[in-house]
Amino acid sequence: MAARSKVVGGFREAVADIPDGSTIAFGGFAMPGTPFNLIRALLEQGAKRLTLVANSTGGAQQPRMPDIGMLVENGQVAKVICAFTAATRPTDPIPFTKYYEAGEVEAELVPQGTLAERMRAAGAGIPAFYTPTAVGTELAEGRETRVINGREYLLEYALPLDYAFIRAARADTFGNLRFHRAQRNFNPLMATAAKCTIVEVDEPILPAGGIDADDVHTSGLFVHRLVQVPPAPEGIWPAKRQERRK
Amino acid sequence: MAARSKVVGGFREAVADIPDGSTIAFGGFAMPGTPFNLIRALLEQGAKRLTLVANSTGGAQQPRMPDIGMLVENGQVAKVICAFTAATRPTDPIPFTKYYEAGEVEAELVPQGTLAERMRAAGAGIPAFYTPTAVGTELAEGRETRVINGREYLLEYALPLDYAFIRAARADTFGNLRFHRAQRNFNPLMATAAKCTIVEVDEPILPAGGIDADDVHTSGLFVHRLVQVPPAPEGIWPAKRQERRK
Amino acid sequence: MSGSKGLNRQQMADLAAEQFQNGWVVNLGVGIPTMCSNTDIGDTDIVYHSENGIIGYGQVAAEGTEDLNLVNAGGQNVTLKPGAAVVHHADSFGIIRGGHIDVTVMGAYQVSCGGDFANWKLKGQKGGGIGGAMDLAACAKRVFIILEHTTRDGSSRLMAACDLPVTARGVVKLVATNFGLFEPTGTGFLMHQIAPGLTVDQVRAATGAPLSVVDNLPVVRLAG
Amino acid sequence: MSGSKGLNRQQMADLAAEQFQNGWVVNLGVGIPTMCSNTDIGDTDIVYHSENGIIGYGQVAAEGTEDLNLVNAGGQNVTLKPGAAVVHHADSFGIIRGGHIDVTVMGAYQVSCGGDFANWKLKGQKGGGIGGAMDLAACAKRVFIILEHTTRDGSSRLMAACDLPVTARGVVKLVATNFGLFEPTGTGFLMHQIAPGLTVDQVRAATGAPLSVVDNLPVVRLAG
Repeated sequence: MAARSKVVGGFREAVADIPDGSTIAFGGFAMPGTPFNLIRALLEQGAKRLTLVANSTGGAQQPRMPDIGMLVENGQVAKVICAFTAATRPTDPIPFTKYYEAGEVEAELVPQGTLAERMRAAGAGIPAFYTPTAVGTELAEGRETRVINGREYLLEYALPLDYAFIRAARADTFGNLRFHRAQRNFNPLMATAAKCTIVEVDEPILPAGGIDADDVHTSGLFVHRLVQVPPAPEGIWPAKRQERRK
Repeated sequence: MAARSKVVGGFREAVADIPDGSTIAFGGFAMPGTPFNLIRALLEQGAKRLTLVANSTGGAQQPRMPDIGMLVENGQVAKVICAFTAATRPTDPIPFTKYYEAGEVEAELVPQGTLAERMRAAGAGIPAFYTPTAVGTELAEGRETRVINGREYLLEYALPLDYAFIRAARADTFGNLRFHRAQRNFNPLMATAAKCTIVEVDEPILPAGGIDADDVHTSGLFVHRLVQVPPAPEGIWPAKRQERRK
Repeated sequence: MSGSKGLNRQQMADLAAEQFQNGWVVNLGVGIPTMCSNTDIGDTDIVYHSENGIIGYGQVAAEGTEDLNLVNAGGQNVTLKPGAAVVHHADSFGIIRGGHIDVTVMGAYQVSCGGDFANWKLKGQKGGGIGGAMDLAACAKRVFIILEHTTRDGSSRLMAACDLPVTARGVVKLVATNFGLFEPTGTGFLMHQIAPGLTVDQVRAATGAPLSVVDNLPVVRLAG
Repeated sequence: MSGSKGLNRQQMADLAAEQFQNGWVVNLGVGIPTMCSNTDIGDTDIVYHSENGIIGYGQVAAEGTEDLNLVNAGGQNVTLKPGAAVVHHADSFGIIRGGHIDVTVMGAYQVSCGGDFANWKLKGQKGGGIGGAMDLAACAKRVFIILEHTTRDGSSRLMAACDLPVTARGVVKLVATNFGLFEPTGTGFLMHQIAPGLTVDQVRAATGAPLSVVDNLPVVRLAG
């Protein structure tokens, strides 16, 4: 295990071979765990007709950081699978909404827990499962449900990925990862569901075994490429959020 | 969160209120993570008509440690849900087999991964899921299957528990747990699936916060009672396995 | 916020938070519900859960001490209480779907006397913002809703039936508004507390479903 | 073990292990398969996975250095390689079901030329011992089987069809026996290597399905 290192030289190299039409998931919930640097590299790389998977499309926060809404604005995206096509508060519009409403991009709106579980299922070889979430709502209209022990459940399918872009605090060369606090969010799940997981890492990458076996959050089995984030301004780091003006 | 301590005085007290007819899961895979002390306490407590859930019924190893086969021998068990009613190697018989073959106890034989996933599902509010495991075998006869993307899958249901008995290396008073190495096995899953999780703990129990938030393996949300294992011979600890004589 | 009569935002949050019981695991939605964690509920022992996998967060971090990798569901930089733990999103929603959340407190556009509520999609909107609301609504042991009693144009948000797409059906246990505390009964709303300075008739006139009232109706006691 | 002709147990394990490719994630079943980790396969880089959640275990621990809380699927006290990680059982079987295991090597009672195999239940037995075998068999990218070519009474374990209850159907890619290395072809077995001192006719006579042979059939090279 020690022999292979998954460290690649930079973000450009890490995303160079991503073909048009790929399905790519982006970790992160608000700023923590968001692969800002990989998003920027993908904007430059230019792959098209992408399907993106993420909690939200971004752009609700100030300062605006690289987000997948920018990939939409850049004409690279066919479809987004996410839990928000519009903001929680109508007073805080997000940039994606107008592209979606204009029909320039497709979207599949999925409840956040179902989105997480569909990726967990893909990684864990579960092709479909039942959930109580969204039963009785517009999202369940015309879809298959089943009553189990007297309660109605909705059938949901696994969501497999070609690529996962995630961010971690620490890694070893085998690709074992640790996340700091809320960095974890979707990131471990996306790694299990993807054919190729690319990780931007906050700290200098350790030799294999630099993380104790009991302390690994994501096994290197699920990780394919590692890039260390350089200091700002070359690398992009979470910034302090500013409140929006009302 | 800091106010509540879940530490109870001893194993007898920890299992005193378990009623007849309960469904109880027992962590452990071989010796690591097996709640030997809680098993012994339940043997003394004497609850009857129990349904037990575990990977195996034990007794294949020398020296024989407290195992759930002893609960069967003690007349406390109606049914066992497990991955082995007989040993892997017919040359290494396990004590449970003869009670099962004599019809003194029921058993439901479940593939190990399905057993784990059924408990994970119960804890995670998934009432049922599909798996490729056991398709085309005797275990699938007469059961519901479904073809998804051209492959046949078996429908499996969640397995909720009344109690989980598990063992951990470290705990804080809120019930956050860490497992050492192969102690982990089924234990975190069983904790999520049970109404009441009882943990025997190797090390002195720490104040709340004694385990960093990023290092917790099982959240105290899932833990209800903690007992520290006393030193041997009063407490029971994993022993070095002896090879069976052939 | 429209200078309406009755309680202010923090007082509405207090009204909900005072119902929390010792040992509960509580999930707070974005907006006013977040303010429940500011309410003084004495030594009631609460575990705050956030859907991004934080179990046991505490106050918003003081200026200058923020960990930029530690946020609650609203994106605020929070602190951790002793005994906190972090899990990933599938485990976090396992906690939610598995019924381990004692109460979720959410904002909404509308709530019905049958316990339905709507908070993810405006009328005529394409798509919307669901986030974790449908999972929480369907699976928490209790759903509390906090909302303004009426819209800006004066129509009631407490209705016989929601006319916006619902988030979940039949799940709301309590509703805190600027006018008081209400329980959906299936056929109407039962008022448990009334805001100071309002009459039952005023509240009834502003409510879109039959309103009943508990005996000796208490007036909301304001903190401080 | 019955003084049979051909390879001994370690040599059978070697025959399977020599097929491992660089970077593979390998799961070894109880018994002879465990011995694959003793095979010298040069600098081929293998990650051994054990269904109790150990990713990257190494040699059996030396006498006196055992960690009693660290075992492989066979209950042996093993060591960890640098880069190892521990996960719980649901995640471990997520790795298996999710197709992240490149090969699982298992013992069996019988294997058919259609790639079925049987290893969990004896004839007429009530119940059996499944463990993780059905998950591994159904979901690993490849299944290799190691077994004695014949039973004690001389009947073949390589059959046209299994007559014991199967563990999975159509999944076996390679079979290592004391007589050589075989591939189920659907209609028979294709012999890739033959054990020293045996003739093709002897092997054919001991095989319960049509046997074909690769051109210039290699003789198994014994280590050391």
